[in-house]
Amino acid sequence: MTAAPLEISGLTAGYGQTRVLEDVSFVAPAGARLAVLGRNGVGKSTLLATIAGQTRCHAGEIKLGGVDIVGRDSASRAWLGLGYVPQERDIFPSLTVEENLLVGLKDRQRSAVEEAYAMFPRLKERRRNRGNQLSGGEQQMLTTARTILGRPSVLMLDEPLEGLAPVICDELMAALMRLASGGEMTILLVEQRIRAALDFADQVLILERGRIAWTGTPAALHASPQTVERLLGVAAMPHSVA
Amino acid sequence: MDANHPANVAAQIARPRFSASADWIGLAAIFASAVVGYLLFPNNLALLTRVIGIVMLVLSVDLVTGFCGVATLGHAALFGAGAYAAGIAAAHFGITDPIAMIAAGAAGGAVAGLISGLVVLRGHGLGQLVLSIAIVNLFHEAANKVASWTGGSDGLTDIAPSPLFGVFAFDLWGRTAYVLGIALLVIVFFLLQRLSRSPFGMLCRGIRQDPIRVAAMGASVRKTLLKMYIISGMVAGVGGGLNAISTQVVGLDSLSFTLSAQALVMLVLGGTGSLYGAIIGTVVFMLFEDFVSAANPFHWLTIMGALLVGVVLFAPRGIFGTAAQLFDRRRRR
Amino acid sequence: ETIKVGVVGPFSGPFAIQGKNFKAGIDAWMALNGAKVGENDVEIVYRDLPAANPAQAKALAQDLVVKESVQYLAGFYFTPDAMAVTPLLEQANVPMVIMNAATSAIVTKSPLVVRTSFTLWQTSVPMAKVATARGIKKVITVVSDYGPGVDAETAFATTFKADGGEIVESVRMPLSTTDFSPIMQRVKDSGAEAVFAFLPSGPTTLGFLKSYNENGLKGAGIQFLAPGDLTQESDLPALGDTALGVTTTFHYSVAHDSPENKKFVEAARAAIGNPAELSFPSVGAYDGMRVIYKMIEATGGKQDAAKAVDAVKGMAWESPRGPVSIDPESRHLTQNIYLREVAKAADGTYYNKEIQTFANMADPGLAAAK
Amino acid sequence: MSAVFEVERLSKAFGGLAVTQAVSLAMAPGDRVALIGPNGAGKTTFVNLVTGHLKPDSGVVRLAGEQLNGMNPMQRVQRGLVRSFQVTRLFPEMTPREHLALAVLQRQGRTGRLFGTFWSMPEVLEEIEVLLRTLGLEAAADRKVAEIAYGQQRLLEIALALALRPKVLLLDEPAAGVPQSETPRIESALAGLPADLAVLMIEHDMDLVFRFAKRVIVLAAGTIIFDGAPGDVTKDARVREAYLGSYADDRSAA
Amino acid sequence: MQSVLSIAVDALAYGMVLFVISIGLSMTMGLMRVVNLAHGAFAMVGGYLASYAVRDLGVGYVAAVVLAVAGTVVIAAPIERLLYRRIYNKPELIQVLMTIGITFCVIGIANYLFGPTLKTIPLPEMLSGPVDLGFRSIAAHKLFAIVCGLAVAAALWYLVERTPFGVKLRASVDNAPMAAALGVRTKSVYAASFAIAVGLAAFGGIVGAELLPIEPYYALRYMVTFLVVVSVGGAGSIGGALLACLVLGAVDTTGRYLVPEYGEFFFYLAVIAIVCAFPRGLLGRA
Ligand SMILES: Nc1ncnc2c1ncn2[C@@H]1O[C@H](COP(=O)(O)OP(=O)(O)OP(=O)(O)O)[C@@H](O)[C@H]1O
Ligand SMILES: Nc1ncnc2c1ncn2[C@@H]1O[C@H](COP(=O)(O)OP(=O)(O)OP(=O)(O)O)[C@@H](O)[C@H]1O
Ligand SMILES: [Mg+2]
Ligand SMILES: [Mg+2]
Repeated sequence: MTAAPLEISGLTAGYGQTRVLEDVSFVAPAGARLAVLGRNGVGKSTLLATIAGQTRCHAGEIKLGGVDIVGRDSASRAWLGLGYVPQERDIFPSLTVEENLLVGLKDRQRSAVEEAYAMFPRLKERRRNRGNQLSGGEQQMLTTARTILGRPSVLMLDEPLEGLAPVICDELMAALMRLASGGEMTILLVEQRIRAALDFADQVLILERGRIAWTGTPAALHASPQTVERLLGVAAMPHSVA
Repeated sequence: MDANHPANVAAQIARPRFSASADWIGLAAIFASAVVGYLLFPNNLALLTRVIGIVMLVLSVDLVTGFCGVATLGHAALFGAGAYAAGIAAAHFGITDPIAMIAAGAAGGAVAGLISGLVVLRGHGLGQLVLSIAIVNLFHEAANKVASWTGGSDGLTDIAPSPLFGVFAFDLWGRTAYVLGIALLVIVFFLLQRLSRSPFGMLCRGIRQDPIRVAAMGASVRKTLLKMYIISGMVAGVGGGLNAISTQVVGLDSLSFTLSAQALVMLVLGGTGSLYGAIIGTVVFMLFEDFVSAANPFHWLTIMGALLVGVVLFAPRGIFGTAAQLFDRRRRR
Repeated sequence: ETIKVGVVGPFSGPFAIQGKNFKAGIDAWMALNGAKVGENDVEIVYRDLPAANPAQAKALAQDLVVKESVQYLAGFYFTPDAMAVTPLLEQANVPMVIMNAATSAIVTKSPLVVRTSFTLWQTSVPMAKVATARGIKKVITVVSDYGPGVDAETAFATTFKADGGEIVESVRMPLSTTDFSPIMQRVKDSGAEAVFAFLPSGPTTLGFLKSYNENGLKGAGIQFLAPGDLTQESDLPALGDTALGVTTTFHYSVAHDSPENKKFVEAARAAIGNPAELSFPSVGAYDGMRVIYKMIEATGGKQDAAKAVDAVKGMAWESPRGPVSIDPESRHLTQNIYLREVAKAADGTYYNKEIQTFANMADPGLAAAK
Repeated sequence: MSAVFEVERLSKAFGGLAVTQAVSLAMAPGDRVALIGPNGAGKTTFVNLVTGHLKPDSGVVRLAGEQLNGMNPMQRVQRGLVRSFQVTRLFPEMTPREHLALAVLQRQGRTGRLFGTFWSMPEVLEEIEVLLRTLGLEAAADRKVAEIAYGQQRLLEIALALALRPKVLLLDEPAAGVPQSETPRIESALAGLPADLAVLMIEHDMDLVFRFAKRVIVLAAGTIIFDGAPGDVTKDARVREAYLGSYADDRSAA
Repeated sequence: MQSVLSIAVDALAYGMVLFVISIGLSMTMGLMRVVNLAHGAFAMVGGYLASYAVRDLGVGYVAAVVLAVAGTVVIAAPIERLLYRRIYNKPELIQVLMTIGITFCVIGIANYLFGPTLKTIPLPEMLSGPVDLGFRSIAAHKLFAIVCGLAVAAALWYLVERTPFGVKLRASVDNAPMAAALGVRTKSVYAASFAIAVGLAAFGGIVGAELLPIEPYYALRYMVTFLVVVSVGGAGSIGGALLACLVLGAVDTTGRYLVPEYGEFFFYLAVIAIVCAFPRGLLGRA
């Protein structure tokens, strides 16, 4: 059997002396759609950043397609198939939209940027604008599209819906769903909009003060409002359309 | 209800890390090192007095660079203006009372600070740096041109300060100048400590971190910085005045780009944004320079360079900044 | 007993070559005359002052006097540095021997100052005489805009005008000038027959002389007159053919033909290491040491500045540069000034060939100041 | 109706792109307006034009009858027009308490003082405390902003705006990045705003918009395509197509 | 009229020499965001190597230029690896401290190895004579500098704006962690562009040696001028640097011709005027 795209075990990480993540372990099988939820500041972003190699990992193992990547730098992790969309809209402000996309291509043909334009037509209109001239939502589209262009096997998104218009949210979630359902891509989604996240995910992981406090399916979570109340602090689960 | 009474609220909030006692400890430390310097190196007082003068310059750079984030390679303009103001007062107007000369220096520095500020604050980032270079070079040229007032490149001589309080003469051993310098330093330091805690100081630190945010709070970035520039000019001017008194000559070098650059290097060496950093950086740089250049007058520059590189590698926040960080870390454990 | 002599000069920095020459001159003297005067050992304490910085000069001098207990101060390449130290001398009871700083007024600042170098008046005035003698009527002066440059300009212009010449224009250029083409253009447009120039020796002289050639001034027959700083021996290898034929007036050429100089050059070249680096500050230092030795001898090693200075007033000797004497009144050196021309020696090196002598020049600058 | 805030035919183009096209609106004290619209519709640009961070090509902005054109952002803030930023702009090395102290002191015109500290000003400390409590920032009050979670930074951003006690408050996506569990805090903070304050909020979180706004303005491609009651906005075909998408269905279904 | 033309020619030549030397600095400061005060030191190293190659090894001029540029890059590579790599993305003032330290060391070493005297780079026959322009003659090496300047400008522009390498470089500078997360090997990109910048410095040092002669203090003496030119143009902008060099060259040359005693004043007043009018430099990136 081939190794799972992403396997985390005993991960402990943080900033300087302070520990943010404690002993986090989980496995994401191929084509999985994993939603990571949790209250403000529990370490969701830190989890993704550590996997991406941007925050120091104190202990534990991160395996990407069976390869331990803890000692590697971010660039090699990217070439091994990891894609990361950070929370803070890290576009390249002085590059044009098109150049921003080119950076994400890795060694793909230049013409592949059309895929990004197909996903977000808005970007095509603004292709010659510099990153810092984009609206907040356009920047969000750009970061997401740029990473997807690199065809990662594991795609991690940190609040990709922030600042996007509802229509665009729908389209983005649909596009992500398509990517995952092909089985080529495993998606790890951190999202504040619980409903959107649950509609999308096939597995849910809830963090509480740096530890995994709950795992299960969206359906199981729907069935347990007290878990939601306790771990996510949302009184009533907004109901799903699905 | 009672808990919400202003006085009670204030009492409930833990005061921050700093406290008045730390300030006093700092002042006492300066005073103590001054006494130690006097006792250990009674024959080096001229050098030590010069160090004090430059400390004022570096403190003044710290005010605009460390606190406000305005990079400058032209701060000697303020220092030199102070030195020339004090020197000209003595040489051309017969104002030889040392205290009056210091006052003239502070005033000269403040005016130069105002002029520099008006120009430098029009730029951003690198532009600022270049404007400051332009200013100091213009000052330098101007001083060179009006040789009848400044002595041009031969230097302004005939500065003969009268005894301090009519009693203590400025002699060969430089004791009077040293004591005067220490007294001035302690006063200036005390005032600057206050300043850095004050609402104004806080606003300045805010400007360094994000001027747009400061403007969005309704505060005027330009006015604030200009005010700081004037204060900074006074501090540098006091240093320049002290220098004029203790050496009794003012040369064009006191208005030079080189001195400006050195001052910045000393500041970064010690650690920006902290008054202690400015003092430590200057003292370390100048004493080290004096030591190695006496030990090997021919090749000391290489050693000096290695020191700077070493500091960046091993103490990237400057000597004081890094020490403070280590201390902080240890205490937190 | 050991008698210490404190020497302040530029031993690092852009002027390090001049400091090196100080040291070579001193070393040469000690090599030829020993490190002992009578019973007393002489020890030199060097202090580096890379650029003009009076405050630091004073701090260094104080440090030398108070901590190192030197009995003599010497060296001083730049005028402001020397000026800053003069107020100390009396109280410190220390004479000061100036080995280079070239502004006339220094000796008036304290009776304890003796100079064994030269002044710009001394070297520039003869050039005006040369110009008049060559039948030149119109001269443009081009000098660096700082003390020595202004001195050179004034000295030349005063003398030249007194002799009936005309200064068509006086150009002062910033010290930082690197591109001299526009200045040469101006010289050309001025209609002068000759240009009198002064720049501090160093990197810019190369560009200046090159511009003079490249802009066709040489070709147009505009003569080039300058004090010897422009063709300092240490710059000649770099100047190369550019400088060939340039005439300057100066107090010392390394190629001066005398047994005294041969002896000196040999010793000084050994001291400096690279023979091409030897030039005029070394001779000021060498003669300065002679004066200091005489002072030590006269005081028997006791610290007595006034007596020491008195002892050398009127002192005369054969220096490597030629016969010299110390003027008892001004304590400045009376010496020969030579008109020289840059020539190429048989071995391919360049040197300043002396072609005319102005004997026994005192400092005209002091006279002019009165 | 006396408008505290009026915008008349405000226009701005970047190169060839007309981002704001003759936008006019008026707000009365106490208004609660949401400005929504597709990404890139020109909402942030509109705020920037109003606050003086961008210079309009034409048009007039008035605050309490006073024309603001030509004033810089600082002067506008001093007159009571305060904004929050879409991407947080804070002082990374200062604590939330210091941020608020600065804002409060600035409002009181005391930031020019060279001596004394806010720690010895009980009334300032108390005001800060109240603000911190309102937004649930007490725990983070004395940590450097660089070290607190993004969501808390967003809350501080709002607290700062409140500390200036504005007449008109412009909030650019105040809830973006704030977890749903925390949005009630923002809502309660907004609900607790002085009744005479006029608030314009840009937000993509429709739940928040509908709970907060008494009036919704929809901007698309630089022009206002809808201005009316929240109840009507989901019924507008253009708005549904350009912006709301499935949300409108949800809501009508609910 | 004659002299106006003549001044114009001088101004152009001077400006282009400045440009050739400064453009590498514009690249490090604007694109790599490193305030590299050691730029002059590398230019000087290039000059020394070229001088050594021509005078002591007897190599031809062109070969010497190639050797010297390559040699400087080789010398700089370990410095980049050990020292510069620690200061990318650090605060500017830290960069200033480090690069001034490096400059001091280079000066000290050059002084020790080559002595404090001037070093010239003998020009080949073709470049050493004057060239007649009709209304006046100009030194051939100045024309050469003009040509070199234009060639460098064009090549660099193409590299930065039109090639994938340029995009990666600019991305790494804007946001290194993010670029790395997208698979850009930022360290290699930085090393390569640093090598290019150093090579340009060395090349400029050699080509400009006629105007700015090589000696140990070269490294500091002209640094201010380079810094001014780069900032007035707008760091990182090739066109800006070119424009700045031409404008400042013209101001400087004209001032020096008309009112030499106030030459400095005009130069710095022009700098102040330009920076006040264009706070981010003539063509600066925001
Ligand atoms: N650079 C940093 N240095 C120190 N501490 C940090 C840093 N960044 C984050 N933290 C701390 O780490 C903890 C987790 O932060 P993280 O950003 O991972 O939370 P999060 O779950 O993503 O929260 P949010 O929902 O607000 O985005 C927080 O308590 C935060 O204060
Ligand atoms: N300086 C600029 N130069 C050129 N175009 C710009 C500039 N600033 C903004 N734009 C463009 O103007 C349009 C409007 O931007 P704005 O930021 O106002 O959008 P927005 O409505 O706030 O969108 P979002 O909801 O995504 O934040 C965008 O398409 C943007 O690319
Ligand atoms: Mg997060
Ligand atoms: Mg927006």
